[in-house]
Amino acid sequence: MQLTDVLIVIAEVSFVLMVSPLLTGIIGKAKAWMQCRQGPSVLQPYRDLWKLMRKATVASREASWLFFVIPYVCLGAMVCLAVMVPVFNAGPSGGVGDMVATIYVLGLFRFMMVLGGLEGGSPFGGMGSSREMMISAIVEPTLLLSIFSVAAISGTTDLSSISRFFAALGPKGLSPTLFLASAAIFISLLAENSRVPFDNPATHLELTMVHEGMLLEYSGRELAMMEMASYVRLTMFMVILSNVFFPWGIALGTGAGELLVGVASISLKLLLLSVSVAVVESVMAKMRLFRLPNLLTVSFTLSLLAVMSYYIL
Amino acid sequence: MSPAALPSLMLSLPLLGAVLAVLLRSERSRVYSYLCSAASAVAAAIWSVQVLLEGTASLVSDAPSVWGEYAIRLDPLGALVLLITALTFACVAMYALFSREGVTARSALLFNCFVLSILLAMVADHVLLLMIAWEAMSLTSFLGAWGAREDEDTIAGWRYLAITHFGAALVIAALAYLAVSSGEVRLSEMRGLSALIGPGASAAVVIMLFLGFGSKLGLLPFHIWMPDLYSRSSSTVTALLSTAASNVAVLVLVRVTFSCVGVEEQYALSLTVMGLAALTALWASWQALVQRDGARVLAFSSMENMGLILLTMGAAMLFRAYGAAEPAAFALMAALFHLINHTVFKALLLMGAGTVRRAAGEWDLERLGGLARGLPGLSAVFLIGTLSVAALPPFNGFVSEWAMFKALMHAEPIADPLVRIALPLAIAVMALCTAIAATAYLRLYGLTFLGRPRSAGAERPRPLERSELFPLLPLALLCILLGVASFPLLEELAAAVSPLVGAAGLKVVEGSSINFLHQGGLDPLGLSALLGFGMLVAFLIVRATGRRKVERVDTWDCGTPLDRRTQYTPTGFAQPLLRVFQKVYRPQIEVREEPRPSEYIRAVRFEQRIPEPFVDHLYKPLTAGAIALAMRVKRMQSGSIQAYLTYIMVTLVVLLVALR
Amino acid sequence: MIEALLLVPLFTALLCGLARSERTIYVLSAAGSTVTALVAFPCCYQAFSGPPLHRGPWYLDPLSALFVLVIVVITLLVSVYSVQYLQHDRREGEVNVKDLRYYHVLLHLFALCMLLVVVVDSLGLMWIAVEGTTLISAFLVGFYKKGEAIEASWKYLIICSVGITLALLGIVLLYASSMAALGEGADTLDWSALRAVADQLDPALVKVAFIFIVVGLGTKAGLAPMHTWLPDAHSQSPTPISALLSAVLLNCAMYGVLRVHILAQAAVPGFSSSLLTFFGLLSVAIATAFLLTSRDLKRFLAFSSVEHMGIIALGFGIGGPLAVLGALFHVVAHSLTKTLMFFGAGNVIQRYRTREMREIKGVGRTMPATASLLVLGGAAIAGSPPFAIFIGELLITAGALASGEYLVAGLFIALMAIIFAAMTYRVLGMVSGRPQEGVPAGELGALRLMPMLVLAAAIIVLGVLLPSALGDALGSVAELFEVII
Amino acid sequence: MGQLVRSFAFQSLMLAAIAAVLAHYTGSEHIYVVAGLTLVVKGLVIPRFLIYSMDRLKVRREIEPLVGIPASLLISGGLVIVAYYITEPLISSAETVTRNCLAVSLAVVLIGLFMMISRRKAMTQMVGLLMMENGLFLGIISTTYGMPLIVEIGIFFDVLMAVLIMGIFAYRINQTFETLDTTFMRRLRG
Repeated sequence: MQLTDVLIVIAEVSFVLMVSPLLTGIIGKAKAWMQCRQGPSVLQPYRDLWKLMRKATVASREASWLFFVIPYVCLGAMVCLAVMVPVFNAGPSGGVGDMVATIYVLGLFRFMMVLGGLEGGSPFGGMGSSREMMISAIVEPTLLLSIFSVAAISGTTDLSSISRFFAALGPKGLSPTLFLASAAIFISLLAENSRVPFDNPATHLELTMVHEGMLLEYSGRELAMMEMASYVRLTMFMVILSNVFFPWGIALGTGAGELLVGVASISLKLLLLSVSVAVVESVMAKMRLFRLPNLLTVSFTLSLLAVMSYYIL
Repeated sequence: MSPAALPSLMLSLPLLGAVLAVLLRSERSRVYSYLCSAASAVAAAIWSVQVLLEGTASLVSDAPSVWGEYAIRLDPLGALVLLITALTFACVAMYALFSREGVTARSALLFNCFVLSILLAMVADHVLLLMIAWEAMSLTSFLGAWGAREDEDTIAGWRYLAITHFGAALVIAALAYLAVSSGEVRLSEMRGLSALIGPGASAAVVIMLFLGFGSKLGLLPFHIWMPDLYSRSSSTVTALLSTAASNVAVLVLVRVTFSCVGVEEQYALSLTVMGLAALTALWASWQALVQRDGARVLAFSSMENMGLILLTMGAAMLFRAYGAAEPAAFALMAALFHLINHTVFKALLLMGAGTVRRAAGEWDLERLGGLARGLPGLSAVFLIGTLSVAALPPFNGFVSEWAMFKALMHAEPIADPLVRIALPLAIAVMALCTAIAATAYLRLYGLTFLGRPRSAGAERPRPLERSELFPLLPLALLCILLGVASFPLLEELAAAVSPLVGAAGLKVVEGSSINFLHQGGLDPLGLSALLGFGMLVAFLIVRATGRRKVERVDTWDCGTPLDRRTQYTPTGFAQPLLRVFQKVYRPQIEVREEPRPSEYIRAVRFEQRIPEPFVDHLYKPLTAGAIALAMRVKRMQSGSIQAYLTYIMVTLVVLLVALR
Repeated sequence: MIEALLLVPLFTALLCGLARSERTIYVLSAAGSTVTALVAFPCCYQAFSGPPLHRGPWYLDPLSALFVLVIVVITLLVSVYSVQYLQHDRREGEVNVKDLRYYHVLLHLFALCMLLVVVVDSLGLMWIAVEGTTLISAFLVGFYKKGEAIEASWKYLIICSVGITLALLGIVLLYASSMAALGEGADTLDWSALRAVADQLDPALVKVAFIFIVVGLGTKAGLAPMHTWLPDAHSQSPTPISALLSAVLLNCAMYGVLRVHILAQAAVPGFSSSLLTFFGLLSVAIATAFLLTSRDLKRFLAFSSVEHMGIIALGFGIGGPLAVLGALFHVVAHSLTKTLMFFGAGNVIQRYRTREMREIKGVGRTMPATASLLVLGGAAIAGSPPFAIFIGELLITAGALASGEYLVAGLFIALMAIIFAAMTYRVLGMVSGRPQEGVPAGELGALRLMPMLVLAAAIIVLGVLLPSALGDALGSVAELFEVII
Repeated sequence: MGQLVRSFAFQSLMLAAIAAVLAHYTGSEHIYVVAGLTLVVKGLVIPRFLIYSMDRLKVRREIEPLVGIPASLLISGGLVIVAYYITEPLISSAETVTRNCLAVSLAVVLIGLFMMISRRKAMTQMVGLLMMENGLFLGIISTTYGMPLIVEIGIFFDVLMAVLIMGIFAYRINQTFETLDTTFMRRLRG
């Protein structure tokens, strides 16, 4: 692993860290426009983070030592994920862990966040945690199956190799398997990042909230870290989606030109994905909690179909 | 030093311990007796290391037996499992001593006997010796678990005894058949008997073995004894039962299936095994989610892990059947690696659970909570165990489960597309199990250690002595160690299992990462380093903003003061998934209107019972039928001497007429 | 030598009859049985190692030697155990000194008859001795002169006499079948002589003869469906006698069957063995049903005796080195284990004053030593390693598999599993829980635990190792069945 | 009841006669001894003993049997046929004199057993057993011209003892249950 690779990886990580709040901002802005509102500035997330970082921490009396460790773990896991996943360069970064491993890193994040929700023993925390676990219980198989289908096509689960494979294959690499899998992963993206129709990040209404409920006891810099971590998680999902299924334009070498193209392409894809998320959020309503499993099952079935279609067709 | 020294030491020390436990009645004698078993564990560990270095060791005792000479044998595969198991033994022995769970002469005696039988079963090469050790294991574990000798304990223990004995009967029949048909009494002498006894017979033998050993692993439908026994017996026994006993079972299963019988061309058999294992794992994870008693959660978690291991083994058989030696070897390696990891974290969790029970005097999740503040050390250690069993990086459970997933992803060598589908299905099942089980573990940890105490016992837990935590620490370290630096173990495992499936030396480690056939690798060390690095980054960023003071206030309560009732209960926590999988659980929910405390408040009583379909629809009808039949037969003993004489006459005449 | 073996019990009986005080009776009986054992061992050793001792009417070959050993050992333990058992009855005022004397006289005459059964050569004399055991033990069964006891002994007397009569007819036919071979007026019923010409016996007669004998002696050996007397007699007789009945007497009857089986195998290969297999399986199956349902402790153990007799018959029926060795081993193992169980039951019953297993709770709390021995014995009798009985059952299963009788093996294993469940359920149920009030705690005396300890040690040792002496002995016995081990 | 015993005595006398005839025919003298023993033991001693104990136990008449008289006659006839059917292949090997004796003896044994089954009183069961023994003896002397003498004597002795002991127990039964009807002794079951 040469110096350039290290530099590229660092660049990727910092890129992700920089961009993630922006994406959330963009989604908010896009939604506002579609609802003919002015909406907050796309930089609002940065401002929130900055404000939170400077505030003092108010913690529950019931909270234990774990409460203060969790934010670091979550943010750390996300940074680790940013390293594992190739962002704009399908370089050597994949060596650390393959696509299956990324699922587990996401799992670590979720596990810790849910434990945090249980700290303090507030009813909201418990509610958010239990609902989150219900969603994830079905999302995880979906993700793994989609990965399996992709791995079956490309013959590997190493992310950068997958990107290389599809990038080299170009548009003729598109197969029904791929579409089904990507659809499944898109739904899981909405579910995992607690967007409408699974969750409404905008409200603190207890009937609807999942993600906010878990963060309710956090404040100050801990809250900032958790929020940041969830921003990064959204970004990484988008990155995985785009780089695995439509990796065109990703830099295969380390030439400056390639890298620029890569950055541009990934930014474009991220923008598109955020807008599409915004579209989904504004055309759909939040679902009732116990109708969520149906949607999740749909995504699970999609991923299963993806695998089957590969073997049968 | 003679080659027989270590093994004989390993086997004789527990005997000595047992004798000490019987002879010396004093309190101190227990110390010596537990030290004996710990020492024998150390001897076992040294021996297995020696075997790993110098190759298979085999000893034949001249003690006369009914059937040839007894022989013990330790091959590298056994040595690897034995090594970890022995380390666990040492910790459990220490735990039994420090936790004062095993201070009675009876428990010390039984502990030593149990250890002896497990060690013997693990190294037994002689069929008869294996059977004896195996059954002695069930017997001693039952007696050890049968602590208070109340009637409920007896029923729980009796279920265990009866079911495992039924399993043992199957095992005995299968092994006896192998022995008589091959004319060999030593497992190591039996090689690829399927050629000799034909595919049908070998399939039958393998199925019998799976069911037989499965009865100890909790394979459906033999699992019904597990939860009750685990919740009723001391964690010393369950720690050994769920780790060491399972190891023996899987080890022997692997040896016999792949080496003694050999499973070429057994497609249907492999698929059957996979299906059974998958059902077991699913059922276990579902049940683990809704248990109120931590020990029961852990019981089902053992069942789930064993299900996953057997599932991977089944996949290995499938690969073998299609002649894909290397994927088979990889799958087998993954399964055994998970077995080893399971040993470590399950022992850790069970002993931690026992400690919690003693500290809080409660083990009903509905009455626990908030222990992390009272017992920070225990909560940290238990968290490590929980993360490992939930297969989260960077702990050992994660690595082995990753390997199992990877093992299931090699569908190419399988020709028949319909059979191929089995693998993605297996992956789906495994993923579902993992997710649900993770929820169950999270529920276990979160509602035990976090939140607000739900009972007085949890409010003020008895402070632990350092010695009580000490036995758990080595296991916690092992969890991390096997997670980040498992290459030597993996390479040894790969080398050990390759010959079983006829693969030339399997290569699993590439550079710094576990990588098989260049299909995407995992660098556990790098990954954990990255995690650490990420946390460091976060920490630095935060530090950069200068330190802020932390203010402690009440939990936000929307204005109504919270008490121990106003938080999510374990039942409530499991409710959403319960609703999702309602078809599986079929919970019997009863909501009763209670007298109103005031006319503004409605009081409602909510009761939920999760039925046990296997007990209600399988075991109860069976026993009832058997008893009814027996009652019919019983009428023949009517008490009338004339009737009795009639039996004689009829028998005589019928025989004479029929056989003249 | 053999005469001595027979005379010692006789004299013991006489002396017991003449003795005045309780003490002397106990001492005499214990001493007598000890001497018998001491006399027996060298004879048996000789028989095992060398050619059969054949002097006058006596004939001691390895098979008889094996049974002699069983008889003397069990009798010794029983006479030791009886001491404090009867003392307890004395304290309860159930028996007086006269009964005591009567008991010991009969006990030793009983032992004498059983020894006679196995050491005589002539099948006719053997028959007489068997009938003798019935007549003597009938009094022992009716020892407590209560209604049930008398009912039991009447049934025992009638059913067994009928069986024995049929057996005699069988012997007669056997004799008839030998006349052609031995020539007119050879005038001998000696087994050794018949064995010499076994292959020339008239097949048709031998068949019928064996049917009569297996039904007749099978009645006494407790093979279903002729076993009906057995639970009654076992449950009513004094517990040490129950032990003697089920551990030794049944074996003696089985011994007779085996003698004829050996001849029949030579004359009509396969006929007798298939009959034995049939009766064996039938006995095990029927015993299973009763083990699942019976509630009286001693009847429960009696049915387990039926089961084990069935297993032994099954083993000999299957034949082949493994199964025959297993059956022989099982004879020894069953005698030891069943005696242990009956001793334990005796302690429990005298302590709780009831035989209803549902009323016996918490033995673990009242009499811990007995309880642990009971649990061990229960596990052993249910056929779990590392106890002797398991070895026998395993070898028989292996033998069945080796001779390709998979159906038999499967049935056998299934029944064994059920029996294990039933057995452990009952025993554990008695040991666990809390005793109802009014049951005093504490053991009933060292002399009642000592024999049990000996037996427990023996079955564990036999379960793990096979002492080479016993191994050779069993081997030399097995040679009689034309199997070389 | 007494008639039953008398018929048994008569049967024994017949048996003794057959034995004598056989002894004369074969000229083997120890069958004479057997004949004598039969005459004495079974023809005189045992019937006497039975009558005596019946007087002591005040057993006059057999209450009606479990199986009615005509039915028992039919069954007995059937048993005879069965006996012939069974022994048919065996008789070929025997000699002319004893051609039917084996079948008859087997029939007597079976009928004796059936009598024990079909009657209630303890005494009747004893008599049934004795009848079985008679059948047995017929078998012995007819097929084998007598077993070794020692065995024969032993058997006689045993029979005598058996009868005595059964008498004792019958006495005890009568004391305990105030009846000799064995169908009342059904406390031990299951």
